[in-house]
Amino acid sequence: MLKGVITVMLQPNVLDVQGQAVQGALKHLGFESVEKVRIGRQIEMILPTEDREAARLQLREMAEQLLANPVIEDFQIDIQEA
Amino acid sequence: MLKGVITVMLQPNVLDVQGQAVQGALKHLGFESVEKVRIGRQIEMILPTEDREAARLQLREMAEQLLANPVIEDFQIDIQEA
Amino acid sequence: MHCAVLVFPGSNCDVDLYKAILQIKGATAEYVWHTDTDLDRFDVLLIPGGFTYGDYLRPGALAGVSPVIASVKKAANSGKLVLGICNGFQILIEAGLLPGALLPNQSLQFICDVVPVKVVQSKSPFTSSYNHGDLLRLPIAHGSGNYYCDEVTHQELESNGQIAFSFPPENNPNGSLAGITGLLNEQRNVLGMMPHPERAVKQWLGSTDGLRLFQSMLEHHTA
Amino acid sequence: MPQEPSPQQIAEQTIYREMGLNPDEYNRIVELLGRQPNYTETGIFAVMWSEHCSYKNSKPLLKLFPTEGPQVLQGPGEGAGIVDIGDGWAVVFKVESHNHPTAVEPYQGAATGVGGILRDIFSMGARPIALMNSLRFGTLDKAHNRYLLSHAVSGIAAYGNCIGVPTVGGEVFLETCYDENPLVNVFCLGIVKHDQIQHGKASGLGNPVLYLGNATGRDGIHGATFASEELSEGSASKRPAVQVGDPFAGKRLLEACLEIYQTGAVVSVQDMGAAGLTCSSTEMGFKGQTGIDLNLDKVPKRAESMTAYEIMLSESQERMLFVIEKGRESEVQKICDKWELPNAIVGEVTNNQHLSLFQDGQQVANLPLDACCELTPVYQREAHPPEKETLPKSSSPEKEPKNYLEVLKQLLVHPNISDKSWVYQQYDSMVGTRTAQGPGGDAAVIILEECQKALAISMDGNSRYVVLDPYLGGLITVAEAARNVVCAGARPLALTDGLNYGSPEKPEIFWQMQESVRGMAEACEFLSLPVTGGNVSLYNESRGEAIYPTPIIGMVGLIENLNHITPSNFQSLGDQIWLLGETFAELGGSCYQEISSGRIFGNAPKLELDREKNLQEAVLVAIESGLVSSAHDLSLGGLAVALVKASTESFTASVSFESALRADEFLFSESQSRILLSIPNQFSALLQSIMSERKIPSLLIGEVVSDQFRISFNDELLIQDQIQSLKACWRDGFRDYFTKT
Ligand SMILES: Nc1ncnc2c1ncn2[C@@H]1O[C@H](COP(=O)(O)OP(=O)(O)O)[C@@H](O)[C@H]1O
Ligand SMILES: [Mg+2]
Repeated sequence: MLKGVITVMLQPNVLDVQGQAVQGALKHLGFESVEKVRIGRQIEMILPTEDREAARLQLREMAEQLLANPVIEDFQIDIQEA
Repeated sequence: MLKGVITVMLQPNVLDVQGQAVQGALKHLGFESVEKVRIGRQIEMILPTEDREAARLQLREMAEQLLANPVIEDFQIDIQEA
Repeated sequence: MHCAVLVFPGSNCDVDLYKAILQIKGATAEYVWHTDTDLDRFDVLLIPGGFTYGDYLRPGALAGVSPVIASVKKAANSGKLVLGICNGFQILIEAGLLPGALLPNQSLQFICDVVPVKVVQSKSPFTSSYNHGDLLRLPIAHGSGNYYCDEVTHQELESNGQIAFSFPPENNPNGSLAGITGLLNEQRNVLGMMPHPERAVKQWLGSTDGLRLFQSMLEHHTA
Repeated sequence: MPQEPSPQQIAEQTIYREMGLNPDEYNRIVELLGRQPNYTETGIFAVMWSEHCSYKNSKPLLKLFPTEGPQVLQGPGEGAGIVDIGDGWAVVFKVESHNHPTAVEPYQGAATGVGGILRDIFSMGARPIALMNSLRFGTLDKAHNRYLLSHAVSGIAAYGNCIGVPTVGGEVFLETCYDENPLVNVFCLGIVKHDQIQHGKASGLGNPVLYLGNATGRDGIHGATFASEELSEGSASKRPAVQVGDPFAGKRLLEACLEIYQTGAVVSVQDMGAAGLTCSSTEMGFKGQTGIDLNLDKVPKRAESMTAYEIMLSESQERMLFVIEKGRESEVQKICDKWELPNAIVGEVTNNQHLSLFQDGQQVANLPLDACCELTPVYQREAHPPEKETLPKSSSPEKEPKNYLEVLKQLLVHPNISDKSWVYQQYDSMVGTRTAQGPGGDAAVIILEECQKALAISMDGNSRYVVLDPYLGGLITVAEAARNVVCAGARPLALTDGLNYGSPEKPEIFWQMQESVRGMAEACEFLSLPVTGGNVSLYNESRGEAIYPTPIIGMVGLIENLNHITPSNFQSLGDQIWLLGETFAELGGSCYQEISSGRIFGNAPKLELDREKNLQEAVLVAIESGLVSSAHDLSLGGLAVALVKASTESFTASVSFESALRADEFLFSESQSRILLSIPNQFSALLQSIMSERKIPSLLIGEVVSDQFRISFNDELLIQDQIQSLKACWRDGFRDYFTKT
């Protein structure tokens, strides 16, 4: 069994309103030096296979078809032992 | 400069309503073998320091004070070269 | 004009839309459950607002990959009218029937209000009963209605006349690019919009400005 | 996995205490059972005998409320009360509190409160059509209070918006006494045809018990007992008690239930709220005078190896329990599957008056239902008034203010008076297209096209008056709620209440409860308003300090003719403005007292029930005769504030008064039984005769003008300003705390 992790982040040129708000709040809390806060999603799942290549392919398809929105988001795939 | 990454996931015993719905949709799309889908947040930021230990400490404080909700969430910290 | 009101798990403006359609003489409506993929008997497809699949992942994303959407795409390609309101707009965008993306509101809060909305394109099957520049009063109620697209797409939308509605610059409640809040496809038979015309169909609801949108569709159909 | 303590260990090590039972209660349980209960059984008793389920501290007081009337189809006892509105239709409504969960996790705490009250309504067969909420938080200068409030509001919004039931009104009041112990009371109203009303009486030997909804996890275990305990530092360690709301499942559950009712196969239904499977199964069996066997192996579960105790006490959200007619299982389960909801037959109806639980082929609990539901302890707590402080003789400040415009502005920006649109714009108040008046007026107005009528609903409570004088405060709470729906043109029909207090074990607190309930009950009796249900939340204390006694009313009024719907804002230039009722120098507990003295003291404003009743009747007659353009209740901040609130950007007031009172007393007094009307000129004589017939003091005080707001007092111009600038103060006072900090 493998654990697939897909990390979805907004593309660099898309304004990250949420990231901005969090950055403001962090500065307010005294973390003044923090810059470029960006917020994304992490999707984890268990895949009942040992074949890492097959898993990677599947995860890529899932990301492209559903988990990331190609208009505004990029994604990264990571595979670990479950 | 360092890049701090905080990954916030729901605690394992807390119902992940998003994960459930996404798992359903993935199965509909033909990814039938997928299990235990969980969805979390990833927060990235740039810290203007080279001191990894100081950065880790700061990130932990940020997570505890704002970025994660200790009542229902756990977090993980990762530090990379920016 | 026989209209399908598509119902997904989590749709919640389906009844409002259905009732609004029945106010138009000459229009009939029928609810269609999302697993029903045979849409041939309908002249018009309506995707109501709500929180399909709880808006989990991204608003409209999970509904955007559901089986009925393939039939909606086919119908759209064949020239049938397709209207998505609010969550329906989000679904059309996620399904790729309209360009761009709908991001969280700039305030990061859900906004419910009645706001001025400008008619930018009156030459379409949905907007022909309005005049270019009309300022309508329409309800909005959404958390992710902040329209975004890249510069190139924006240019295309402008030059093709695909922008149907916009918020006036001094009153842009959600931060949408150029105030865009209603969008046509190139053929102008698909419209997505964040404001709720179906909530502006009775005097006591505060506005009747939404009625003319449905009337336009009827006129287009009977023409 | 650790072993559960044995019955003997539970007794010897007084483990029942951790569950919230005291030794007397435990001994009584042993006596009722004739043996020591096992762990699961002890847990079941602990929740069934908690205040939340048994009302053991409040039962004697709740008896004071009138609960009957020709309009009442269902009084207290079921999920929610039901009131007839004619033409075969009825309304179902109730208040529920989620105070303690909100203190621990404001977003989920408030969201699950909304989910819970919705299930209470649709478990009666009704479709929910409106939500309201009443919020009490600490003052906004503290960041933690802003955090709690903003997250609670987001949680309420998230649930209500997603499930598609409009939130049409509510109230927010900020006071230091709620700092660590915020109150979230939510109200829901639904409509149902008489012949579709459902109930929770399990009957029919052998009928199957159907579980429907999200799978059971280890959520909220201890929830019901937790709600009945004082918040302490230790509360943080009980944090697994937090449940997560799933409005998407809630929406599917709602639609599935309504579709299942249509089959006619439902014998009984109850939602799984506090104490989940325990409360729903025991109550259904008890009310039906039957019995229930449950096979816990069949319960859909989210977590592995759950114990019987955990399954029975879980408070996982979005679950319902049905008894259906034998033989119709597949018909009903097909609907459950359509809505993609977990469902299973988990047991059957018996006739042994017991709840029996089975797991792995063994009986793991067997309890007589009457012991769980009826033979619960009842406490007659000791009550006595607190010692009186010595107070200044007068409730008015010593000196009159120099600049009245400044005082008025201070009041308008005060977060308790200022515009709450920052809150309610986050709520979808229009979905369902029934909302004729949403948040922003005295009461919300909902149109029922199915019978060409409308409802006016309002939530109200002013704990300042109650803390100063619990009895009087109780009277005022009911009277003001009724007055609010009257202003919208409705005849008050019935009400539900949310009673929020500190620990009943303290005599001063129990005295507050007793006196305020007595006041409310008396007002209900006098105004012929039955109480059809409500909620009690006790132990609202932190660090030993109780909140102000905070009874909240959810009032429902009926508008038979849609033409009588009346707005609270001025409608046309030149309309006359009338002040009905009498103004006294009553500043005790007022907002003006707070800003001028920094605290509240003295007497609450007095209330005479017969005057109140006459006033409400007179205003209704005026409205129903078509005389009234707008009607606005006078409340916080008194007359001057009401005049600004009744104004719009284009219509405002130019008024003048003569009075023997000091100007500040007259303008800012919070005297009760007063209403501001605007009417077209030509109706002046008619209005006067309606008022004098009922001996209502009525005063023509000025007219609706544009632009300049003006108040003259004894021939002196006291206040003059652009209405736009006053409105701006009012609009920003509350909002600024969230957008500028
Ligand atoms: N928590 C809330 N939820 C929804 N609406 C609210 C809430 N708080 C206040 N409102 C709305 O704001 C309006 C003003 O409320 P309030 O300040 O009590 O004024 P009034 O004294 O005129 O009733 C009311 O219509 C009420 O419904
Ligand atoms: Mg009020």
